[in-house]
Amino acid sequence: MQAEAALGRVGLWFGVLIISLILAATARDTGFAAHATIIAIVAFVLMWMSAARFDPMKKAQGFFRMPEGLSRYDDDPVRWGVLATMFWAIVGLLAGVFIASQLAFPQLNFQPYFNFGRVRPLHTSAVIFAFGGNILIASSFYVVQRTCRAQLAFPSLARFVFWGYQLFIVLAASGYLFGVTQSREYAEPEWYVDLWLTIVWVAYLIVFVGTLARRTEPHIYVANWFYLSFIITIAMLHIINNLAVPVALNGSLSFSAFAGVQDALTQWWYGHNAVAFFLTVPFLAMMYYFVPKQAERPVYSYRLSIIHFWSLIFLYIWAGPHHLHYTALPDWAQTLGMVFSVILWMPSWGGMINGLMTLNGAWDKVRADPIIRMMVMALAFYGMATFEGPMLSIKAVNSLSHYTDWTIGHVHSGALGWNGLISFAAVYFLVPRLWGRERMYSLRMINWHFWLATLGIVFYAASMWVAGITQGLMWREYGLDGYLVNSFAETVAALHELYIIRAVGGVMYLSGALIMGYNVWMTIAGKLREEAPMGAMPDYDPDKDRPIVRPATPEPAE
Amino acid sequence: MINKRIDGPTGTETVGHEWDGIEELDTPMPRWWLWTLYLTIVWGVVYVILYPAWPLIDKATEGVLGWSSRGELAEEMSVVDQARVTVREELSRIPIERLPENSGLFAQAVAGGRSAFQVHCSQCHGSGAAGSQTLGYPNLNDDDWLWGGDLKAIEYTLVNGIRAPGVEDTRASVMPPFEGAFDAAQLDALVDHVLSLGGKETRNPAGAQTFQDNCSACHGPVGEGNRELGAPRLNDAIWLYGGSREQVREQILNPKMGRMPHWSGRLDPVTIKMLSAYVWSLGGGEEFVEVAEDPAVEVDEEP
Amino acid sequence: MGLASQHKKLEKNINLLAIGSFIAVAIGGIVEIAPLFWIDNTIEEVEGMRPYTPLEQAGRNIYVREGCYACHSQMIRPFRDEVERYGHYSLAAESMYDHPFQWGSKRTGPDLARVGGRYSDEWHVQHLKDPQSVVPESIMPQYSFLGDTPLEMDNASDMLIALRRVGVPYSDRDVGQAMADMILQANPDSGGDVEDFQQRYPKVQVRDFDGDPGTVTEMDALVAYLQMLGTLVDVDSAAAQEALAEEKGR
Amino acid sequence: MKNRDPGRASSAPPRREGENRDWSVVVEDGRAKTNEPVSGAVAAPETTTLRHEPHEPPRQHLPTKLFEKRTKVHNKRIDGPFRRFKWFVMFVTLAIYYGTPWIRWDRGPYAPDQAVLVDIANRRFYMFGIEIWPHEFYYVAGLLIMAAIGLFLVTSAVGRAWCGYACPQTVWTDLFQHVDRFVDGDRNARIKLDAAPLGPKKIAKRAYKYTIYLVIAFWTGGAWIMYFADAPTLVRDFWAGEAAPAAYITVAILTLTTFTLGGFMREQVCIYMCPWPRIQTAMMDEKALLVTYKDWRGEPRGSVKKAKKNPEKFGDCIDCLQCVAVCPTGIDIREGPQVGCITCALCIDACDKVMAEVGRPRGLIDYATLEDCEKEANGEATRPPWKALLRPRTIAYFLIWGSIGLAMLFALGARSHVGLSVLPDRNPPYILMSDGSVRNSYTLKLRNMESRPREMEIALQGLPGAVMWTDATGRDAAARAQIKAVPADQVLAVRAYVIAPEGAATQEFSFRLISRDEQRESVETEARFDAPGGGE
Repeated sequence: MQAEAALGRVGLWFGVLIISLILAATARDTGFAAHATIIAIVAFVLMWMSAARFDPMKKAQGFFRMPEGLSRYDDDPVRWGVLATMFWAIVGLLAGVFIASQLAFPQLNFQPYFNFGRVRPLHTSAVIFAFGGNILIASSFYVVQRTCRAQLAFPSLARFVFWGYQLFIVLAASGYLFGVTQSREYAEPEWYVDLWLTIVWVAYLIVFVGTLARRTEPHIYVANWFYLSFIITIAMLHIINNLAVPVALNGSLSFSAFAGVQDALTQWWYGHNAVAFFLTVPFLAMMYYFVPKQAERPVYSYRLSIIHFWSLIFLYIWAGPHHLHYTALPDWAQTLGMVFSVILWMPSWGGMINGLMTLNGAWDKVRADPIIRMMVMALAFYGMATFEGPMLSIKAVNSLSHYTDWTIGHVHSGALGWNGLISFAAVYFLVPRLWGRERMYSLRMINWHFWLATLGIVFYAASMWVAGITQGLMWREYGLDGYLVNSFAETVAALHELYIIRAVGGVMYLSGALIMGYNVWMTIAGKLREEAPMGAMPDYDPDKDRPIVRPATPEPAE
Repeated sequence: MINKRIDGPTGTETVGHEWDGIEELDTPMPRWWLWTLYLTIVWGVVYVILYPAWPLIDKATEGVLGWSSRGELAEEMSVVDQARVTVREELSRIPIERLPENSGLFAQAVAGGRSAFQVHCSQCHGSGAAGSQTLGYPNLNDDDWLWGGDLKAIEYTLVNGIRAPGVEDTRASVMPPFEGAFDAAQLDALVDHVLSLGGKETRNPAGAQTFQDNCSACHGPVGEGNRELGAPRLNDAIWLYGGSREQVREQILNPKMGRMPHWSGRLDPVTIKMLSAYVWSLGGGEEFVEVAEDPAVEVDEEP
Repeated sequence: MGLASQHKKLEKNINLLAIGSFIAVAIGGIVEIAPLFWIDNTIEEVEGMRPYTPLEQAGRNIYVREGCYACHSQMIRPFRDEVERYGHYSLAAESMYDHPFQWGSKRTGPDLARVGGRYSDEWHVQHLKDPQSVVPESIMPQYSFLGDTPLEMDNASDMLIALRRVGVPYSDRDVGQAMADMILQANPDSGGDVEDFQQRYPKVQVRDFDGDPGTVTEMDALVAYLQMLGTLVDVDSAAAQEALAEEKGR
Repeated sequence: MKNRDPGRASSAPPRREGENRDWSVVVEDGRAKTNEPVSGAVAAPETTTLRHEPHEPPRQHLPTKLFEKRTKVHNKRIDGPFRRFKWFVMFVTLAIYYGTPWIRWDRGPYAPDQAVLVDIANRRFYMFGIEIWPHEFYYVAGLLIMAAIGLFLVTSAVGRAWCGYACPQTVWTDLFQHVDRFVDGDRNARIKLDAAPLGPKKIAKRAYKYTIYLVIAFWTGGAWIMYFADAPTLVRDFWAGEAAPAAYITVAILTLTTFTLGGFMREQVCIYMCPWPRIQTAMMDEKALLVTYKDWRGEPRGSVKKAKKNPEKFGDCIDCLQCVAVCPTGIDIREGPQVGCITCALCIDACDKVMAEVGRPRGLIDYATLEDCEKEANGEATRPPWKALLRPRTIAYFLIWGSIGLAMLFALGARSHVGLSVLPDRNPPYILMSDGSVRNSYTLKLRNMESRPREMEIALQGLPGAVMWTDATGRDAAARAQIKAVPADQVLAVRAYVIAPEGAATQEFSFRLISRDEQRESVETEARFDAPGGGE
């Protein structure tokens, strides 16, 4: 039986290998050929694994010192997810520093593969989908098990979700460098990569819903509402925005199903809700689990969470047209986009209030616990970004800010401040628990990370805000004679210093992440740095993770 | 019995569930939060009544204010145009040759001319007024003028056009086709001579004779051209239809003769003035010389 | 107990919760996007729009491939400064054959919606090869490899077929002639029927764009695309201006 | 499902059937546990993780109100060193805010004489001797970064001192609270008045109070716009109804926000809305000074009477609640650090006063670091609070802050007051002239950043044999250099035509701008000369 099954698997992978080799040979463009080759390599490795009974996973798990076997929860995919998060965070931030430097020093463009236009989507996708996506998948698997007191449903499907998602990232990222792109911001991967992601995403939905269905709690915890609506909505957005007709089945080029104005609104309906349902809703889910856990305090307000959850997801989806203010999109759609964006202000802040007020009674911890400190800072930036967002969506403001670096600064104060810091906090929370360590290797290093990140954001946000205003004002500057004062090239030259400051901020933020990488690595290696204690940060006690499986050595029955 | 579901530090009741050690308080929402939410909703309702907002069957609601982004621009531009009315009035009064004396007005005229040029002239002369050698549209940036390069001459050309059918005062000249007039050797020699005028070839005496007999009447003995007749200058570096042997020969045998529409009646005199100023300002404009004045060129007030 | 106890039903039932949140997120999109497909005034009625020639479309694909949209918008907003800097504001009709749209979201470089005809071909070629040589302040990357890369023309017909599937009205003749049209547009002396080509694609600019008539390069395609941008519709005609400004309910 | 504990499955009753069950005791993991819900906030953290059986516990009386009414703060008058410091800061900041636009600064006849002016119409920013142009807006980025790092510095040294003393929200709230006290009387009188039914007297008092609110709010809004135009002129125009609509709108909005935020929202802004408190809280560590109630000294609380009877049993806190009464945000500092505490230290004043009255040492509530508190609680020696200011972090911040500031000052001092930008014509890039020479056209922008007209010489550097002329001179005046008069504080756009003799190749050269005055400031800008044949 075993041999036959193995043989079947070998055959399956051999088939995939042959097909991808044929596709690589007949491909119409290099990007597609490269992708087919990547898949062929993956298939070959899998075939070899099946045939030789060689288990690189086991080796890798040994290398990363992952605890063996099933513990009380199925945490293996979470561990891989945390490692992937770390890896992609550094890759994505590095790409960001690189393109920021290109804008300050255009000599850093290396044509054709490392020109700004090709690396920029690599940066955005790497931080949003690779870094953000991995921490979301990992944390959702972690949180849903614990808040449902159930093990993951369909363990092998969960592993498929993780590895399939990594394949998606590799295909997407390499594709950009080869010029395989749909040019839809934050949805750049081409049709076949989109199809693959759809499969992975449906599997993710099945695992998540399956686990919810297995819960031994009568109520679904609020974090899981957020995760669930995130998975459902992203599926909807992804499928509709990526409807396209490929030119050929062996080529990467495709044309989107919609054109012009309809295409624009579909894209920004997607694009804005990538912010909403990828970078806000599920990160709020993380907040709803990790903040009360780390603070050991109850969530501030149950009824606020109900109101703000439903109003948030209902209102957010309308906000897309504010990316198209004063364009050829009909005025009525712009009005709707603006009005709903402004109404969104309070529902967004509901999450911030619920997060911060959860710390009532535990504010002293902020001084002593660098993880809580990171969470508080993340929530502060969330609050600022969700105030700035509605403000930028007001047409009068938008007419100045649109097309400028103000938008870039806004996005990054949200992304670096909110998404970045809350993810880092979650990783610091998770690593000792997942690897069964007493605490992180060094708490002082977390503190360093915190300060570097905060300072980096200050440099970034300040310079981009000023750059945006400078651009906006210079573009519309009229002289006394009633004619425009500045040529476009002059407005570019005016931003040079600000672009350098931005790059410096990016380097700071990246170096924080590198310190984190080292800290995580040493924690996994089982080391503890000897250092002056930071205060009352609780060490991790595995016994506090409530079992659903009886421990290996059962207590004597009474 | 006291209520045990009160959280110590905050004194607030908990909801009663617990997930992995997390409980929820049942704190009522902050009043200001809810009121601000209501306020934004009320504002939103008012806004969608005032402005176009809701899609219907064949159009969207128009909004009570009747506002549209394009209408707003049209209003703003009409205000700008209003402000420019005085400039136009001044322009209509000043004779064109005296325009450069008033530098402020001249700058306005050039700016207005630039935008008119993009609309009416760039189709042939190109948006940078560089023309096209292959199509025979002259470059307006250089200092070589077929019909004169001072402000008045430029304006005259604009008003009356070149070889414009049905226009009495249009600029007109004819170069006869010499197809069959010369044998091959003669033609070669002539081409040599013509090119030598601009220093491109060595002199060719035979060609010089042919030139003297057939061409110098219009183009002048040394090929200096004649603006009265619209005969181009041949002893310079600029060739309207190209300066290669082949192109010069082709032009002798089957001359191309460009046309330009007349703009009187299509454009108002002020716009024509502005266009003239713009073309003149491109760098090749010539000083107006009083002697060259031709009484027939009084066309300023023509509609 | 109102709200809280009602909500408990949703909290206990995963199907209700999932369906409820799906309905909540579906409404906004339906109200905003769907009407764009049926309200007629969404796309203005203008004359002159035509599908891209195969060469222009190929140039457009290069524009997309290189991620130009990351720095250049193609959407002039109805503001005085933009109209005076870039030309008449963009109309929805002008991107009706854009699969995908390229309106952009950031102007690290200037708007390109009406860049067609503004600069000479030579300028474009030089600028693409080495932007800083013509605009010293520029921070644009270099694209000299475009001039060395022959344009991939084999899939020209397939490209037009795919576009026809998503609604671009190419005729059978357009599709059949696609590759020949590409060569013809970049090299009018190559011996094709220029007049027929110009008839099928009005206002098309036929010439060698990159100063190298021998081969059709990616540079040819990209410059052909750039030189066409914004030149098709006569938006400045007074009648069009007035109608656009007075339209309500759009 | 094979992992499910069989023993547990049998002992636990089927779920979703809870009505008839006794929920008080539950057997889990083989142990009987109480099923009374426990809070995560109780003193013993281990109870947090003691899990109860999932169930719906009996609900008692959950409040049905949708939102929580704000409990109004009636802070009591207090005097003491911190209050006097607060008075001082309030006076200084308000004086700066209201007064600055009226300071004059002579810049000569071509520039405004207002010391601080944001001249949006002309896109200049004046601050005493400094004038910033739009292309120098990056100084503002520097200022923003300095402000942020300054906040880091202040926070790491003295905690939320910004919140307690200098934040506009605090200053105006304080001002409005003084108005409350002035109109309605001190704490008790106000509590009584609030509780009283709405009668003619209350209406009159309210109207009086709100009028004062409005006047302050209006004055605040009015002062703001003075920064954007010549103040005396603007005041005249404003009252004559001739000011720009934006001025009236701005004043209206600021009046409204000041009225609401200062008169009504007050501490709620700090607790819920403002990001600074959270950022500052996150920035503090065990070495930051903040207002602390020393519970090891104060607890257990007991009145003076009780303590007399039983001196051993009670701490220093006599539970007089003076610290709560004076608090402008209405918190009880004895509950420990909290986001509502803006560290204004009024409770220190109140407590010190009471301690003096009852004859106990001052400082039951005091500025202290967490570290020192722990030491003090353990009976170890502590340092005076000011020593907490000097530590590596504060010094590092100060150095970063100071060096950015110095760098900016240096840049401002050393910057050139002339500028030149060169924009070549792109279409066509060059013109062949009839004599075979080649012409390029450029738009030059000559920037004069002095408040007086200056004569400047613009000259060609490099490009042998070339000459230039401008749109104002004509080709006859072609030369290697041209002279232009640039108006005060303006940019002069000049079309320059550069002509190089036949055969000139494409090459780099530069324009040089020199001011023809005693400064002889000069600036050189690179440009490119295009010629037929191009060249890479």
